[in-house]
Amino acid sequence: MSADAILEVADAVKDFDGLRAVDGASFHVERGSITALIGPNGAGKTTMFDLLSGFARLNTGTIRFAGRSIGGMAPHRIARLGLVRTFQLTRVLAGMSVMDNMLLAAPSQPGEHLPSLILGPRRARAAEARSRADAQALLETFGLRDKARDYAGALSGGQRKLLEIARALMTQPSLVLLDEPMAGVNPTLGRAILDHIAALREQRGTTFLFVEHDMDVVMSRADRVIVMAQGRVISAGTPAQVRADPAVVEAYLGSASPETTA
Amino acid sequence: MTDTTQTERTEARASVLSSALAALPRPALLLAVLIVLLCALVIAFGPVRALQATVNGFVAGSYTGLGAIGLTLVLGVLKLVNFAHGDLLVTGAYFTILFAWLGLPLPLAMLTAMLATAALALATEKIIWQPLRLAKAGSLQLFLSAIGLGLVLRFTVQFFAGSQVRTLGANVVTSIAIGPLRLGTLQALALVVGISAMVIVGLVLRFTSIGKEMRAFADNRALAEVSGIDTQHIINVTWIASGFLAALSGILYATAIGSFNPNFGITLLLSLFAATVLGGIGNPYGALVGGLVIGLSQEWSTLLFNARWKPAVGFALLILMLMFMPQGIFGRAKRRS
Amino acid sequence: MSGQVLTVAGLVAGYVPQVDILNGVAITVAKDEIVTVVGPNGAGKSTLLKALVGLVTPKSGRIALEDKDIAGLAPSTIVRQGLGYVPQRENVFETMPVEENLEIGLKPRRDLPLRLRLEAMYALFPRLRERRRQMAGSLSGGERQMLAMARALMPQPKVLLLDEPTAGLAPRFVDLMFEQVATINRSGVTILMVEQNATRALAMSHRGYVLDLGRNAYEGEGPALARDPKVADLYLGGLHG
Amino acid sequence: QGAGAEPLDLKIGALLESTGPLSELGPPAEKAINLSATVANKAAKDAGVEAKVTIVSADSQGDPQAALSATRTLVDKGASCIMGPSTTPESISVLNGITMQRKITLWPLASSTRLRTVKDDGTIYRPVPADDLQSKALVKAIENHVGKGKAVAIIFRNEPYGDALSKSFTTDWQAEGGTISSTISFDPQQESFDSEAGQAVDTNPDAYVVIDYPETYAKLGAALVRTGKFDAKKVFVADALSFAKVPDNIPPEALEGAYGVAGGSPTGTDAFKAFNKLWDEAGGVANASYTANSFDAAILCFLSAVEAGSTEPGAIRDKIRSVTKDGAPQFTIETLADAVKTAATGKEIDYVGVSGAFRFKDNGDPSSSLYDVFQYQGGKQVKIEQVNVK
Amino acid sequence: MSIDFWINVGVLAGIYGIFTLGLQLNAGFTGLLNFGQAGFMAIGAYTVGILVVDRGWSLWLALPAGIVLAVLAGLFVGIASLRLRSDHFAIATIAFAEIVRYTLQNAAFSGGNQGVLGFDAEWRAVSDWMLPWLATIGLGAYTQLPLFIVVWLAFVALLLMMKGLQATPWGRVLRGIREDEDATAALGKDVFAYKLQSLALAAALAAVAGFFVALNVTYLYPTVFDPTFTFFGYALLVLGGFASYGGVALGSVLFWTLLEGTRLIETSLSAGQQASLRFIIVGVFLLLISRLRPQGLLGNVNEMRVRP
Ligand SMILES: Nc1ncnc2c1ncn2[C@@H]1O[C@H](COP(=O)(O)OP(=O)(O)OP(=O)(O)O)[C@@H](O)[C@H]1O
Ligand SMILES: Nc1ncnc2c1ncn2[C@@H]1O[C@H](COP(=O)(O)OP(=O)(O)OP(=O)(O)O)[C@@H](O)[C@H]1O
Ligand SMILES: [Mg+2]
Ligand SMILES: [Mg+2]
Repeated sequence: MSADAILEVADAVKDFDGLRAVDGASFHVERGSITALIGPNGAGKTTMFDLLSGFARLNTGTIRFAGRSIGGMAPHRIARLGLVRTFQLTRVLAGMSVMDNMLLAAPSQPGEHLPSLILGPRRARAAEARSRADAQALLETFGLRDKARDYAGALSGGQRKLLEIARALMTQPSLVLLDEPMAGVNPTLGRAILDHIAALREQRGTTFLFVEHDMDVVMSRADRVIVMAQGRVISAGTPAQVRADPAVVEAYLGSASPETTA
Repeated sequence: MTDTTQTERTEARASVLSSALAALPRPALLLAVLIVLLCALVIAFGPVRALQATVNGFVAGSYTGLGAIGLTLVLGVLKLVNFAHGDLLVTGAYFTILFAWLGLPLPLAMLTAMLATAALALATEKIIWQPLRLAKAGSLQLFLSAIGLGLVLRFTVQFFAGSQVRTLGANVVTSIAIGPLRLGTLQALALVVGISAMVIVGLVLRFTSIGKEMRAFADNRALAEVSGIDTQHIINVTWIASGFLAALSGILYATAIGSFNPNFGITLLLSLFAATVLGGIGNPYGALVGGLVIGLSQEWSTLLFNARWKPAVGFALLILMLMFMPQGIFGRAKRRS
Repeated sequence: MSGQVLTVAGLVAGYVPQVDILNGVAITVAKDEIVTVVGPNGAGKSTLLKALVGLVTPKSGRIALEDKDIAGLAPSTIVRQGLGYVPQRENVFETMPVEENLEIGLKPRRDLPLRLRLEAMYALFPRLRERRRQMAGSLSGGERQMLAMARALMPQPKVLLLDEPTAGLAPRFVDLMFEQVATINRSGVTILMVEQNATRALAMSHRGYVLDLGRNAYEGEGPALARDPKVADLYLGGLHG
Repeated sequence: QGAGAEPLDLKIGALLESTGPLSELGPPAEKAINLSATVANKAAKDAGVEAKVTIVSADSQGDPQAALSATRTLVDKGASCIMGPSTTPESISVLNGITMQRKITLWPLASSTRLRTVKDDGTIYRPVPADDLQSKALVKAIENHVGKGKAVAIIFRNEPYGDALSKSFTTDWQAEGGTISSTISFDPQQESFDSEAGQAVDTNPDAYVVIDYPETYAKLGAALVRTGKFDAKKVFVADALSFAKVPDNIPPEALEGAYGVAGGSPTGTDAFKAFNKLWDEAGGVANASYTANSFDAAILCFLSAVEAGSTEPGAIRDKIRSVTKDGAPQFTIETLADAVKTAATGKEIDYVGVSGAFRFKDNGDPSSSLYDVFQYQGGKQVKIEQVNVK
Repeated sequence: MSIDFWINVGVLAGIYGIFTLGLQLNAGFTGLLNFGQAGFMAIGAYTVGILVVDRGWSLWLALPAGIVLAVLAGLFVGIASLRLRSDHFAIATIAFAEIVRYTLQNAAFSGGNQGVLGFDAEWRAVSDWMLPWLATIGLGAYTQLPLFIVVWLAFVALLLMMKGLQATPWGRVLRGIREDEDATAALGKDVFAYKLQSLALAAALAAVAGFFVALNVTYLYPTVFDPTFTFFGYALLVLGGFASYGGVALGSVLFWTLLEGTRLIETSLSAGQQASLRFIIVGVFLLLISRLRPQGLLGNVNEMRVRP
């Protein structure tokens, strides 16, 4: 496989009582790329994210992230390695403020561990101040600045999605899995967020793998596109290559290929 | 590195085993385990002792299971940890005493008591639960109110009836002989009524329109509401059913056990909850099966240990079962994402 | 006012007493119209729909369904008067199989034959027929969205309120969904829909409203509104193509 | 000192298990103590002694912690003696927490020998015999009616009372050459006891010793009968199952023909009959075990106060042995007015209670070694013989 | 009524307060429905009793040992059952506490049905040392006052400690777990480790409460530690307010004032009826309070409303 792959999935299989949701999928994601994962509804994209992030166990197959095998690893350990996901059906921490949602995601806060909290309360406070500034900036980008003190449970559907993405970015991951980040997000704000993502990739080299059904976004923003259908990867390549792949048109794009919508 | 592959390997082994086990539905698995245990006990202690303990386990389990059906309904549909449920059982039994004292013949007194308890349960909805629901009270808040209601019910009964032991006067000493085994006549009745109640409630939930509406309500209230379900009606029906079942089991308990005082509900409550949770909240089959499992494990344990350890063994088994069946007997795993 | 199926005037509503989310929203939907509401996240679009269906109680203002005042009625009552609603989130009964979800959907109309309605829905979304015994909670995002839509369509409502019906749908289903909306509309169902896929939604709508900060910001004929450069820039992510 | 100086206004505290796991004990104990006040007040009036008894009561909830609070309210209400509670844990916490400091006599119905290991400063008086005496009486009764060296099954309620008594019985019985075929203890909170009953009858013992409260024996007894292999005539019950008439919640088959022992040799005495008559006339709850003991304890407190001419707890405590004086003129419930008259003059008396004569040892335990062996015949307690244990 | 009586109420309020701090940490801030708190308390108290009486340890050495054992029990229970669903966890912990109680009642090492007695001499010495000192300010007559003082000093100190801890990033992780443990795990937090810490800390608090229970009743007996203790704990937790440590203090004082204060109601009813009436009144009060303030006295009503 490509030497520069941050993520490599080989022959992943996942069954749910008799139903094969992921059926021997293999693909890789290049470091520093923005890669789209597309496919019809029920293709197994979210299930694939579950496998990558440790929320579901592979039946067979392997997953390597940054050179390490992460199949069967607990979600928090995978997250600590720098692979962070968002959820398609948003999961904000409803009874906490938006700001606390963000601060919780801050990486390496020494105050989260009792011994270092007791030994070095100063360091915890310093880290807290830094995270707060970061969080503030992210919330600004995501149009949630005014909501920082509100309970996350009082956010609108789209705002939840935004918080979810912002929170994932807050962890300073090396690979982010975004599950339909634009669904339900206002297009104007969506563009700003996509710009932010592109900038992060430039500045920090963050890799993005995102599931998205909006073909305009996929075609204009992704470096590579991976197409899943019925649990398998049926095509992968540049947006142009994929769009031209008859299998993809047949299985997924149908009449909705971007040419006809634009 | 090595430790990752290590985990993967154990992972793989575990998944072979668990997928083999998962191929069997959990209730069948449970049944298989119980039968194996029974066989072991028959070999170790002889058929008579082992089977008699099994019969006793069924009886104990039916008391618990029957009591738990009403509880599981309220817990499942209304998400309310009804700490007062045991006291509804008590109320049912004492209503019977009251109506018999007022001159009704015993069977009629029992029926009236069940209706009265159902009405009382409905009244608690109007007076207590409805306002709390409107205030969006959380489940622990409801729990506090249930504790309060339980106190009010139990001690109102005690206020009027006293705390001395009462009896409904049924003959509790007759028994049916099945070969060398003995089963109390009234205990047999409890068993039959318990199983019938479970089946009826189960069928109603599964197939009738009101049953489906109840499950829909349990799943998502707002969505049920916008699907045109008269949610208040569902709530009322749930309370009526729960009150009726509570009284039924309270009366049966009082009759078959023969003597009781206003404490019997609160003493029973822990096992009712245990059965409810073990069987899977909201599932009437689960309540009865949960009760039977607890009953069997306790009675079987008397073959092995002094009977004073019976409750402890029951609880220990409960923990073990929960560890091995984290979804409960009839529960289902939820999608995590 | 006659001819208006849905009239909202001066609607003020919110979730907690201190904060109003809607500050005097006014919209009308005429019979057989498709009306789309767009706006930034948190503008109050979902809240508006919730107020219409009775899940949020209005503090003041008028909501009329065919001249009958429905403000303050219980959701189940409103729904039985012919309003269908697809929520944005938590829109299926997760612990029930697909088919039972649909069955529950038929509650407001006991006069319709279940079999026929189920068949109609399965014809509309064949994917659901495949999954009819599956628990709705384990469906994929898109399957879920189809089920939510189908559930609301079961009782053949007079007016259908859709909160982001195409979110999470694959392009082919987005098309299908919009086609369905048009078809349903042609069969005599009035439609009020909230969409972030705004350009396309407005393109197929008779009229549209832009909601911002709980107030009407713009309104107009659907396609024209989508072409309005100010609206497009502020709310629709700029003009495409 | 004594007579006539000032009218006595004696408050007797009743620490009752009105609620909680033992709440079936509350109503009979309450009635017994109330009866004692009625009887005492009438006697004082008949004797022309200005003394009045009022009962103040509080709910111990069967719980050591609540018993402390309850006792404090009794103290605040001016109680000079405290009747009850029924269990050892409650007694210990009340004793250490309150009564010892205030020198208020505590009259617990708990029979555990554990109470003896507490330093009580002379404030504990037990109106019931401790377990070690009773177990010897049970041994004698079984030897007399079943025979020596036989196999006995012990069934006891898993509580301090049952636990301690079963242990001392086991020791005593085995010391006499008997065997124990099985020892079954059961948790009172369970709903059915069929397995326990089955185990007891399975060993086919020559006799059963049942140490239980009526509330649980109603269930256990039914289960024993249901086994079809049970013979109530082999049963020997301890004092908690001693009542003049078998309560109607206990199936008759479970006790008919059963034997039992009662300390102080009360059954069959005139006082015993008079008390039972009084009880029935008063209406209300049925008679139960230990009611006579509670009644007597309250009368003793009253007589001591009359003797002391004071309601001061310490003064009362000092007079308890003067109203149970061996050799002094004897009085019973029927001659209580005379007892009051005599006590008011400061003379020593010997009150022979409904539950028998009282001889208190230094540790406040009764030293009486006389026991009645009774049998339930036609649902009634019938005295068969008297045994003397050492 | 007398000061003695109210001192006793205060002692109980303090003890239950300490006990409930642990429940608040678990249920209110971690989302763990720990219903086995009474079991941890029993382990703490019995460890002390047994070490002092049977092994001749000094009380002051036995106290930390009691805490250590309770914490170990907390870790054990946690490892066995923290992976269970919340309702199953609740039942499993109750079961654990009942197993502890039945073991203490039936085993020989714990004195069984006869309990443990005579472990409090060293405490009495302290108490007797404090009394003359209290007498100088005119409070020497109240023998329970030293216990009251010590209990409340401990309670306030622990309450402040818990409040302080909760305000840290550590406390925030716990709240994250309470809201959604999967989402928190997805952010890289070791949910299991945090739950274990929460449970172990609660067990330690339970042990401290257990010490004071033991000193108050001067006797260790299994039924003192029955599940009712935990239910009362939850009752006063909710009364005071979910997710509020201040609420625990307020709730405990209110609850015990209510429960014990009702003893003072005088009627001409029989003792049995009077006792029943008392609990009817308590029950009605609980119903009224939760109706009038469903979020509890110091609970946050907005936080309650956003919960699904
Ligand atoms: N726990 C489960 N039990 C049964 N079936 C499941 C479960 N989880 C997922 N599935 C099924 O697996 C298939 C793949 O689901 P998945 O959510 O991965 O699809 P997806 O590609 O993300 O689709 P979408 O674009 O609609 O979100 C679906 O058909 C779904 O119904
Ligand atoms: N349950 C709630 N409690 C309190 N405030 C809420 C609640 N739900 C939504 N809000 C607030 O009301 C405002 C409007 O929310 P609404 O859901 O109507 O927005 P929306 O226009 O549908 O946005 P989106 O496009 O993101 O779905 C938002 O600011 C949100 O924070
Ligand atoms: Mg998906
Ligand atoms: Mg919305």
